[in-house]
Amino acid sequence: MRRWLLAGTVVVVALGAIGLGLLPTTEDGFRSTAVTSARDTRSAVLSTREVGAAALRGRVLQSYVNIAVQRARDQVSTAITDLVDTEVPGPSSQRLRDEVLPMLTRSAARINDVATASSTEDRDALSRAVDELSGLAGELGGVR
Amino acid sequence: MKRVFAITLGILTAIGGFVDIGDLVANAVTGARFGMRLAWVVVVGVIGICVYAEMCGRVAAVSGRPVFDLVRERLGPRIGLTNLIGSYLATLFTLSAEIGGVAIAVELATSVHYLLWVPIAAFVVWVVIWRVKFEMMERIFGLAGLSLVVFVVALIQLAPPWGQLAGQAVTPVVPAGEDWATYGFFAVALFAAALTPYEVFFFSSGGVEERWTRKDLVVSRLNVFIGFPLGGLLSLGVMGTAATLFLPLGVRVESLDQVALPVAVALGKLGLAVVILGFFAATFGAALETGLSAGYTIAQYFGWQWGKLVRPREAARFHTVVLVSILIGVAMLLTTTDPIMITEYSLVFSAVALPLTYLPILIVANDRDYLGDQVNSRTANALGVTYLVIILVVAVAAVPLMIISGMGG
Amino acid sequence: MKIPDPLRVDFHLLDRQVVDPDGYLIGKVDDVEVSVGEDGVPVVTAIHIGQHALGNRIGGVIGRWLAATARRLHETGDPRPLRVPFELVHKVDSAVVLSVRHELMDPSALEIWLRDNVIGRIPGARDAG
Amino acid sequence: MLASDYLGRTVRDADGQELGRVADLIAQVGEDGTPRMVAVLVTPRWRGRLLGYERPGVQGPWVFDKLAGWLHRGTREIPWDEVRWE
Repeated sequence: MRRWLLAGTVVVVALGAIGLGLLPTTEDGFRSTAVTSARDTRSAVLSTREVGAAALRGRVLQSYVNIAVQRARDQVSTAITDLVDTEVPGPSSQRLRDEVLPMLTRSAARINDVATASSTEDRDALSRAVDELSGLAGELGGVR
Repeated sequence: MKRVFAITLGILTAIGGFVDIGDLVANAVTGARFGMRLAWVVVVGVIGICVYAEMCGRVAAVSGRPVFDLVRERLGPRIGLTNLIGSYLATLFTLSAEIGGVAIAVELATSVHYLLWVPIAAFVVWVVIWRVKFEMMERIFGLAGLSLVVFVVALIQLAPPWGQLAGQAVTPVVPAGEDWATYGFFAVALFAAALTPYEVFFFSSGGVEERWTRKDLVVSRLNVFIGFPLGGLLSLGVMGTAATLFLPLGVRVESLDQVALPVAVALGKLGLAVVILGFFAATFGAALETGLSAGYTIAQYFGWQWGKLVRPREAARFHTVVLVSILIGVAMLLTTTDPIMITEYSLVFSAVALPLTYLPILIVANDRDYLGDQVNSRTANALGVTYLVIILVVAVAAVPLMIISGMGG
Repeated sequence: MKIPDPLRVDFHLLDRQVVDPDGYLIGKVDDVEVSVGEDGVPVVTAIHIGQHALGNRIGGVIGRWLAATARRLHETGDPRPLRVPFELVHKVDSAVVLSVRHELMDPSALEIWLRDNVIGRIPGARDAG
Repeated sequence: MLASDYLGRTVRDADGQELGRVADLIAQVGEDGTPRMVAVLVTPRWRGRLLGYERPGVQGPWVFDKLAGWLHRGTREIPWDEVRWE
């Protein structure tokens, strides 16, 4: 008897969870996804900026730079996927998406620049990439 | 003189052996998000592991019984089995996370993807468990783990606003932009990182295996009371560096390379190399301990012959459990689950599994038939009961906090 | 012979570690055999060691599974737990110490199987660590 | 018979009054070293192991002593021949 009760509860909870997942996204839900994506990307951007700045001062091993940049890039691509996969419920969400998505793709590109510049020991490119990352972090911080 | 040397060596090993992937991750992540506002949890956790390990060491030395032996003996076969399943799973998750940590440390030094290193790291871990002598194993990795002192050096070099860090440490409140559930979740993670069950399984089993007697109690206590707090200081160093570099930027720590970044910024390439070595030693040493502990829990519950001092042939069931556990740990990593994620789950599991391993030890430490005149003093009991309450609260809160905060979101 | 008096079967015997005179770990006291003597008073006659006995005590799905795997592993002889007559118990304290060496007793079927088929085949299995 | 056949069973006294569940079997060790059953430890509610606090002279942390005393209240030893197993 107890077992059936337990099994029944599990099924109800599971169905409930699936049902919640199938509900259409609201404007608020979309905004929260966008803000989270921007926040995670900003975190990756700033982290990479620190790595780049340290590389400029010759403080990090190249193997480390490669891995740190790769990890940051993975984070940004997860953020992009999250945003792209979320259904757009209305016009204001569409505007938000058009505002945030390009920032995310630019972030991914600039993060990549750090790895390239560091491996080719191109100091100018590296310092440019670091500056651009600072700018991007500011923009991303403005997403609310 | 020789004795002083042996004691010093033991303490140094305890310091280096204290920090593992759980401490590295939990401290760096909370440092970046909360500054030093959760530092008090590390202090509470370190005192807790001292209380617990001291009792286990005493019980092991006087009665000759390791932790999991007593778990079944006091709680009976059924509750003991529930406990075994919980503790084994917690240890298994930790083992997997540590192997992942070893692989990532090698990745940071070589740029070769960590998943390629996972099977190699696991194989080497197994070979060391299979071949290398207990004492040697403990010493090498404990001492190499000491290189994590570099976090403390880096913190000083970073010249952080000390007043601000101290201010955060003494006003443990939830900062703006974070909620109670997240604060609570990371408090649980930090506490579990300091008070991991496998550390105690390993410590007490090692004591039994090295045939500690009453005479060894002083040394065991010195190791615990000096080694663990200094190990906790390394943890706070990790937290402090993350608080200094990442908190002002609002960067969240999500991978092991970020944990090392403050040291690179402060100390350059050499510092970075030392950190990577420290990561390697700490996670490798902990992988050995968790691998053995996975075997200890099961073998001690069933009463099988276990241990490193007998020929593996004579402890076939024990060595099979160790081998299979390592293979499962590798399989978990090869599903490409993020090792940091596995670490966080392992901490939650550990928190939940802890009370039932702690309770029997507290009871046995009071049993004159087992300990004679070495039973708990009033102070030890006051502390022991206080920590039982804390451990229970943490265990009950762990899963709800994990769900509400979405693993700290 | 050092045995606590009074002896509490559940507290002093059940689930304690059984060791031989050298400290070799033989198993846990998984059950205790009680026989009624000539005068009608039950006496403790033996301890049982083995997953069959443990499984029967635990009961439920897991208990049945434990007992079943233990039975299946027995390729030869009786699929029964190891029975140690109580006369061979030398001491009962934090462990149950026997007065005979473990070589004189039937080893666990699982241990033998794993030794012969898995662990014993790995190089270095004969060296202590 | 096995100890597990006795433990946990509900027993009655000679008048058929329920005594409770069997928590432990108490034996006295004879001169020949054979433990002979003398009493049954019976408890009204607790079903698991008694954690050792039922023995005289065990000092736990104060709270545990009290807690165990409360959980196991009504626990008593009944001489073996006064117990009816059904």
